[in-house]
Amino acid sequence: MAYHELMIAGTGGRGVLLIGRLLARAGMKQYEHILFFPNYAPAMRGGESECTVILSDDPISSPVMFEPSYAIAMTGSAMALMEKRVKAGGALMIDSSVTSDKISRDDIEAFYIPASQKAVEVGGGQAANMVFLGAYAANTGAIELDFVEEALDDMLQDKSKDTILALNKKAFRDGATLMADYQ
Amino acid sequence: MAYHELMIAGTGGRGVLLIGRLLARAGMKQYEHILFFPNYAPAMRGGESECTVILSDDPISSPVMFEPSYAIAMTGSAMALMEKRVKAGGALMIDSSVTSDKISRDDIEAFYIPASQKAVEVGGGQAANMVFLGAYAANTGAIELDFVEEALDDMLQDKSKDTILALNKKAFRDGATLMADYQ
Amino acid sequence: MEDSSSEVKKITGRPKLRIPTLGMYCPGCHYGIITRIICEVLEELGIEGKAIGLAGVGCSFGGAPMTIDVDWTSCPHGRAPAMATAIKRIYPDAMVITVQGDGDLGAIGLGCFMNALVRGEHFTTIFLNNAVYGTTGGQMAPTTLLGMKTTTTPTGRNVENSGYPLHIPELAATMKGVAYAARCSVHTPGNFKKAKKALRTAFEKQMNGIGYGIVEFISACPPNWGLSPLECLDFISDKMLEEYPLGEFKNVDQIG
Amino acid sequence: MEDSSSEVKKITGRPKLRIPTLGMYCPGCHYGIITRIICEVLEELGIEGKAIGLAGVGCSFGGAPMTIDVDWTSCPHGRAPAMATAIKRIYPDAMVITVQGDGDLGAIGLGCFMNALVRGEHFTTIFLNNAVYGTTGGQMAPTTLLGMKTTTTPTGRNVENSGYPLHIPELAATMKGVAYAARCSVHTPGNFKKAKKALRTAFEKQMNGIGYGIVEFISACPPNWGLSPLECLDFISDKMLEEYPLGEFKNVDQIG
Amino acid sequence: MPERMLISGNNAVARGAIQAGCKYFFGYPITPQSEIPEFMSRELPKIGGVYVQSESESGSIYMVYGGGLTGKRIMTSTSSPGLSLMAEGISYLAEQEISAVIVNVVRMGPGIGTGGQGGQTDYLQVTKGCGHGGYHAIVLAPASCQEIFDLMQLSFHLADKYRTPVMVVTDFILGQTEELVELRSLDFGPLPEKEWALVGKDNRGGKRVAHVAAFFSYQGILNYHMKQIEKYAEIKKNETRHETYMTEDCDLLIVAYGSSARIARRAVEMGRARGLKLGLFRPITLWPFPSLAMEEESVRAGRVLVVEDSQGQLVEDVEAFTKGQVAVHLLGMWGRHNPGGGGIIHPERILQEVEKLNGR
Amino acid sequence: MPERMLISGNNAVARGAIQAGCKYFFGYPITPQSEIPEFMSRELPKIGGVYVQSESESGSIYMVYGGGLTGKRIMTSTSSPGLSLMAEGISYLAEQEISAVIVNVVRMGPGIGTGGQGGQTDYLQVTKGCGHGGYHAIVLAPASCQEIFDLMQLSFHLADKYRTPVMVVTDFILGQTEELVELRSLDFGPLPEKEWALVGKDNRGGKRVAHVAAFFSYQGILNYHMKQIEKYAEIKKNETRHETYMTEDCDLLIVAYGSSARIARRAVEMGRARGLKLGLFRPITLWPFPSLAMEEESVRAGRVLVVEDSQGQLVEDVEAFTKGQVAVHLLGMWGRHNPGGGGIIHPERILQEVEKLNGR
Amino acid sequence: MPRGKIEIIEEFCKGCQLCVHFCSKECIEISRDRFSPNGFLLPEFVNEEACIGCGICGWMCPECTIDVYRYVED
Amino acid sequence: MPRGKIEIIEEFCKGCQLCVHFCSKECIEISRDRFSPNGFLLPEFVNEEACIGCGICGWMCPECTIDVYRYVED
Ligand SMILES: Cc1ncc(C[n+]2csc(CCOP(=O)(O)OP(=O)(O)O)c2C)c(N)n1
Ligand SMILES: Cc1ncc(C[n+]2csc(CCOP(=O)(O)OP(=O)(O)O)c2C)c(N)n1
Ligand code: SF4
Ligand code: SF4
Ligand code: SF4
Ligand code: SF4
Repeated sequence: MAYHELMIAGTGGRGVLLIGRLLARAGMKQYEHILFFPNYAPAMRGGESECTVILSDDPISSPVMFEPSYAIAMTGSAMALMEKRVKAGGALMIDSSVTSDKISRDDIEAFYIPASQKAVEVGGGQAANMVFLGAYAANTGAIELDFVEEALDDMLQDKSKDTILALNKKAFRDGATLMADYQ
Repeated sequence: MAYHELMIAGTGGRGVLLIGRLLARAGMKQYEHILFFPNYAPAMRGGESECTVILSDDPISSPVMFEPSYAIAMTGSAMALMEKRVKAGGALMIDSSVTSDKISRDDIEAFYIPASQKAVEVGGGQAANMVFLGAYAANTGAIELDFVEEALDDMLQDKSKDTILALNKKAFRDGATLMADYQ
Repeated sequence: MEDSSSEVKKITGRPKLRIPTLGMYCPGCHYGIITRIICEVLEELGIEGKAIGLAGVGCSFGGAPMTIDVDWTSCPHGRAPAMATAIKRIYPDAMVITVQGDGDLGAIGLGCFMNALVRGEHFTTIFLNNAVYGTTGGQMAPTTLLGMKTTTTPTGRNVENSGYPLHIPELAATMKGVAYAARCSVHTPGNFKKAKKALRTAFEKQMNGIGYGIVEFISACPPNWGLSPLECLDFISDKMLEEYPLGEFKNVDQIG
Repeated sequence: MEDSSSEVKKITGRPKLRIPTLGMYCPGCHYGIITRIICEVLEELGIEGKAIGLAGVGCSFGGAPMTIDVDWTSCPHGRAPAMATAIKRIYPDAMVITVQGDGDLGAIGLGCFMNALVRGEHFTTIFLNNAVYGTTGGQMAPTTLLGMKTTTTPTGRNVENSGYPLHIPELAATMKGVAYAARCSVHTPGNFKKAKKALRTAFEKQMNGIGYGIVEFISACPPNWGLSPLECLDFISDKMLEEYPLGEFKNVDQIG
Repeated sequence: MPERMLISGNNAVARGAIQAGCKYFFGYPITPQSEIPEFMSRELPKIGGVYVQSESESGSIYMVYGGGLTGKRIMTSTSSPGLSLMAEGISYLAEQEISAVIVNVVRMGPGIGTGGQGGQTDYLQVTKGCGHGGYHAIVLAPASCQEIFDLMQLSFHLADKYRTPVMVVTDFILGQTEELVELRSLDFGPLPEKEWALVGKDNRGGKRVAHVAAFFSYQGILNYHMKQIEKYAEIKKNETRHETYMTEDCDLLIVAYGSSARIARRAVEMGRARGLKLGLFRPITLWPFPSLAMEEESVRAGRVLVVEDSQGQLVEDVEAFTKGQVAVHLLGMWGRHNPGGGGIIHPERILQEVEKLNGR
Repeated sequence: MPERMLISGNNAVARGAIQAGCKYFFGYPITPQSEIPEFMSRELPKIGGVYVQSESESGSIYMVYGGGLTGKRIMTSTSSPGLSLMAEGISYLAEQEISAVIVNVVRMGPGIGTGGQGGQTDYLQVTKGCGHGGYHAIVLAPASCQEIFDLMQLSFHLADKYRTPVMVVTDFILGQTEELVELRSLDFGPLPEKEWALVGKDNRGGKRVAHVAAFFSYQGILNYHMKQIEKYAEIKKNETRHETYMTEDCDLLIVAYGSSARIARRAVEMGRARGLKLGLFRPITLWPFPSLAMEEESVRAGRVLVVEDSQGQLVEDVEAFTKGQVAVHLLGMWGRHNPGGGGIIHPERILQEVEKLNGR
Repeated sequence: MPRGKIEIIEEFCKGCQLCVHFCSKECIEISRDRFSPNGFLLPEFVNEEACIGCGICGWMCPECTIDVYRYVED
Repeated sequence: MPRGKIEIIEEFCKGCQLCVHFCSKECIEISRDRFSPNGFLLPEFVNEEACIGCGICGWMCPECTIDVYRYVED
């Protein structure tokens, strides 16, 4: 039975929750059960922010998990945190343009993606999150790329300008490509 | 051991609590233990109002009693109420100038005192309560008349005009006399 | 002297809406007179059937509902404006009327009141100013006069400890959402008539969908002022009206 | 170009009282600029040692105490004035300062605030008007502009549902107990200077025992306005200042 | 077959209420429930309803009081500190027997607490009298977005049926979690007319109603309370609800409600996979509490582990209701994963505790 | 030998507080406790203290919060609905560990209640969390004017010793009753310095203090709660208080607090005179509750009769703490003498109940 | 000069004397010996001749317990 | 014309660009590739020649994270 779990961590305002929500929406097209749990920091803005996405064909009992099998860390501190939590045999994706640190565990896979850098090239520093999502999709095959773009349309169409939408899609696709030729 | 209990009932604003408090103050000069409990009606003014006074040489455990051995009823409704509660063998004092009703119980003594009328004669309709207190003191000997007048001075001296004070004392003494020649 | 059989015309008596029962107020309390005014104005405007009254905590808590024959609820202390807000929003055609004392509206309820004005609610407030907390035995109210002795200002209210007397209709008049704000009194037959007119105008602002209206009534509280009902009348003309001028502070046919 | 060894004089930098830590505010939030002003004025008046700050619930709840190096407490939502009252009454020589947002002071705290003014308390209030509830994600505040979209006015604030924007210093100016009431902004260097002067005057009213003072700061909230920090500057000059004129509404040396 | 939608628990609160015919919402923003007023401010005007943003939670509850008197279905939602500000109002609602629904999306308390974090620290407050006077309100504790949607509909029915305030208690986790919800409409049967509603005399054939405290006559008080005591007995008899999972053969009964019950359920699954005989007892009504059912299940299992994300509040009731017949253990908030992005009791942690109790 | 004075319970509250060195009072009028603010408004200015009449009970509690932060001894008093309005504030006091004394002269509730009448309907509220977050406050329940005067002094000591809000609970009967009180001054020993008090940096050698919620870091929350849990354990160990009367040989234990305990004591006297083996257990601290002592005494007696002027609140704890080992009976508010001037449970009525239990 | 008369429904009277005060014709006096059931001294309509039925005592009575009539001139 | 220079303490910078905006001499620009640890693009002091040390960028920086100096003429 198909099952994917992903934890995304970073600081508020960077779009951590947005891509989580996006992945969940896209997942509806492909899975029987979906769970999205955003766990953001207290009052303070720019604080730590993380979310969990579970895509599954079986019912999902707990909304929270201690050890995800896959995680994305959008900041240096998030990386330190997630390195401690990812299940052995799992994977961790890191923004190499905001931190040069490397993880020390060798029982999990690590992907160093210059997400922020790529986003700036695409034309919007804020789209780093989409780069990650693209990379994740490409790496795990957990979700059809088209489903994500459709979900993006549903979520943002009336909210934001087409340019923004296009930019996000490009960042997403580039993320996928980044992953494709990752070594 | 000396022990006296008195319950006074009437409507708010007629001075029910004042004479209870006064008797308690006076009692300090004559008894080891004193208890005064004013039980007045909810929010609404001019509602039912009653109080209990206990003068005793032994410690007093309960502040409330169901059946007083002596009661004063300053209104018609209070009379109806108190008739039900006075202990057999006890006494009930009634304002004959506000009600012409008589009680039906014969296992308690009843004193019909034209308190309000007397008060008006003395010059203040509001002093009916003092007439009652005088009558009670004279009837039971529970308290020295002088102690009551001293207590009255302590309580009212700086609060009210001498004329009021004098008027109250006169009402008190007249009440005592009323009782003396009561048949 | 004509024999009593000769024809007579009734000039006045108990208003139709004044429930025949012993009022809950103290002897000489002006709330009873204000009760009459409310009854008469409701009758004259023919709106008693649409009226929903809300009584604040104070002597009018039971006093108003028990004596005025329209729909009523009493309210938690100071909260009538919030309750009135909901009722008026749900039934825009109802005549929603709050009756609040100066402690109820001016102290604990000041925020609830001001926020209703900020939101621009469309009900009518009858504000009873007797310069004290009556029900609880005469403690200081925000409206207590400077120098006035109460059970919590034993040496008289002073600015250092308690600030200045609160002027509610003047304050209300500064708020954009308010259509009518006035102060009146009932301590003379002449003022009685003016008071009726003021209340009538306030009700009309609501009836015509113009906006919020408030009428303050200066009112005697004999037991807590420590004065006889008659002495209270002088206290009002000599002291209260000096601090609290009578009149209209706002009267517009279009808010904003 | 001279070699860097040549002598330099420091023009400005982090104020002494500004704790060297990452501020808790969003990028471009003016609260950071206002924080600087508070620090500088406290330093210039030399009163930081007597200062006791009270931060309302809002972005300054942690933001102010965590960045300004004087005694602080944060307060329950809207209640800073009551807490300040007690502190000032107990320590009349302390410099008691409340920092409150427009939801904190203008909505839930309006009653607490108004009652402090009625009592004529002697502290100073820094009132932050960003026209929204920032912390909770941009809901309507009493200060939200008419037509302004927020998360609880999705089609823009309108008078029917939410009344008119609340003008706090103007309101405060009508209260006898108030010595100083002004509105300023920090969206240009020129206004930055004026704002400092206003705050200084307000503090002096307390120092000299004259009375209560309040300074409103118009402040940008980029994430909740949905604008970039730079776009916010235009929004302030074009929209905010239209509804909220800058200036002093009261400045007296003797209350009453 | 009704539509399935991916919505958060907070969203399910609002949609469930509207499904139940609630058109009037009075509320104030507070994390982690602000999505509820935000949703209502968008949707209610579209269906001819009213959204009023109160000036505070006290404003909300008194608006609910006034709104309830009109006989319409009305509600508010808030989080812990906001609920405290409603204490007096809720007590009045109970006294005056006003039908109203109050949602508490609990945040970690006391004091300012933390909106952005889980916590179940209001059990005592919601079940034992956040207001004065010893009244009771029905308290429902759903554990999934679907159940939130369903119980919201039930809550309005119970409020009308018993003329009482009803509280629905969720928390940060349940409020923020998004799941697929079937937007089904539930029917709980007919209800009495509300002839007590304030609608103006004209709409009642000239007869007026006046809601004044019952408390002006002494007798009034006693009659009032005797009536309440009967009513509470009725509610206990009819409305006590709970759910069990794998309790038949369990030798350790986990008792938990709300989000903790969700997490505990996962722990039971994981434990069973390891051959541990775990079962779950989940109270759905916190008041009335399913005490008898819980006592039974506890005695059968022989051991109880209470899991609650708090200092230990539910556990007091569990001890009281099991009357010392079984050992009652507690995994409280110290079971949270800390430090880090968590502040949450994870299923893994519950299993650790079980292993400890099993002496392994 | 200190002066003996005939004063009411409300008066004893105020005099006891001043005796304890309290010079700052923040309060709002409400029957049946208005004599307390009235006395304070007269007396505090004479001793250089401050009386502030707040705009409401919420105003009072936040003033108490601010006042407590100065390190001075401060207090407020109110009655039931007023206490509800303090719910949020009290929760904050507990969170921020502010020393403060809150007196609740209970009035019959819920809702508006009746100021002019007895009632003990706030037991649940004062002991179980009138505010959010599951904090605890020490709750003292005196039963005579003398004990009120003495416990007021103790309350300030405990508030300082444990940095916690302390509640003193009386009611209409105790507040209004006037008895002879010995104005003695009690010494409970030394207390820690309050270096956390807000006095301005200058008065602390330039070092500042900042009281901001512990809750900005996740770890902060856990540390905070662990500390509280320890503190509560300490308080339970050291401060649990109760009184027994004629329990040695009793075959029926009456459990009651406050005014009901006074009335029950009279019933015990009258009963003993008739040869009935009655005893009285009176909790003096309602939190922490003297559960072990009560369990012991109950088991010894074999039967328990709870007397409380409410719908039955204390009885829930008595049942919980006696763990089903003995039969627990209740004489609640239905035992009141009604109709008439009463609304009071009289000693005679308690004896009737006893006779009934004895099957006579 | 119109002529009138009043009727005082005594059971609701609280003896506040406002009617006595506001009657410009001094038609009403407080009794020296008649009490209401609550012990208030009752007002009495002692001067019918002078009464002009102006209605003022009726309006100003807080208890709304005075009926005022005017004789119809014919 | 006075001359000045600034130092940006980058760890506290949130990339709001107010300094860039308020510098009338266009001395500050946002980098295209240098990020703060939280992923904000950093401002850079690119035009020292033009800087007059007016202090405005310093005052207007919400993070108080710019030190402004002026060269002392000798
Ligand atoms: C929450 C709460 N606080 C206090 C009280 C007690 N209380 C009853 S009436 C009242 C004051 C009323 O004064 P005001 O509003 O001036 O009305 P008045 O009695 O003078 O008519 C107070 C404080 C209450 N009932 N509820
Ligand atoms: C009693 C209570 N209600 C609601 C909240 C949630 N809350 C936190 S901040 C805030 C609004 C703050 O807005 P504002 O005062 O404008 O300050 P800003 O965040 O804009 O700086 C609210 C409603 C709370 N903490 N406590
Ligand atoms: S207390 Fe005052 S306000 Fe209340 S009824 Fe009596 S006179 Fe009227
Ligand atoms: S939310 Fe708005 S007010 Fe709060 S820190 Fe961010 S920008 Fe500033
Ligand atoms: S005015 Fe009315 S209440 Fe007062 S004395 Fe005259 S009749 Fe009686
Ligand atoms: S103003 Fe300050 S925070 Fe903003 S970009 Fe410039 S240096 Fe960074």
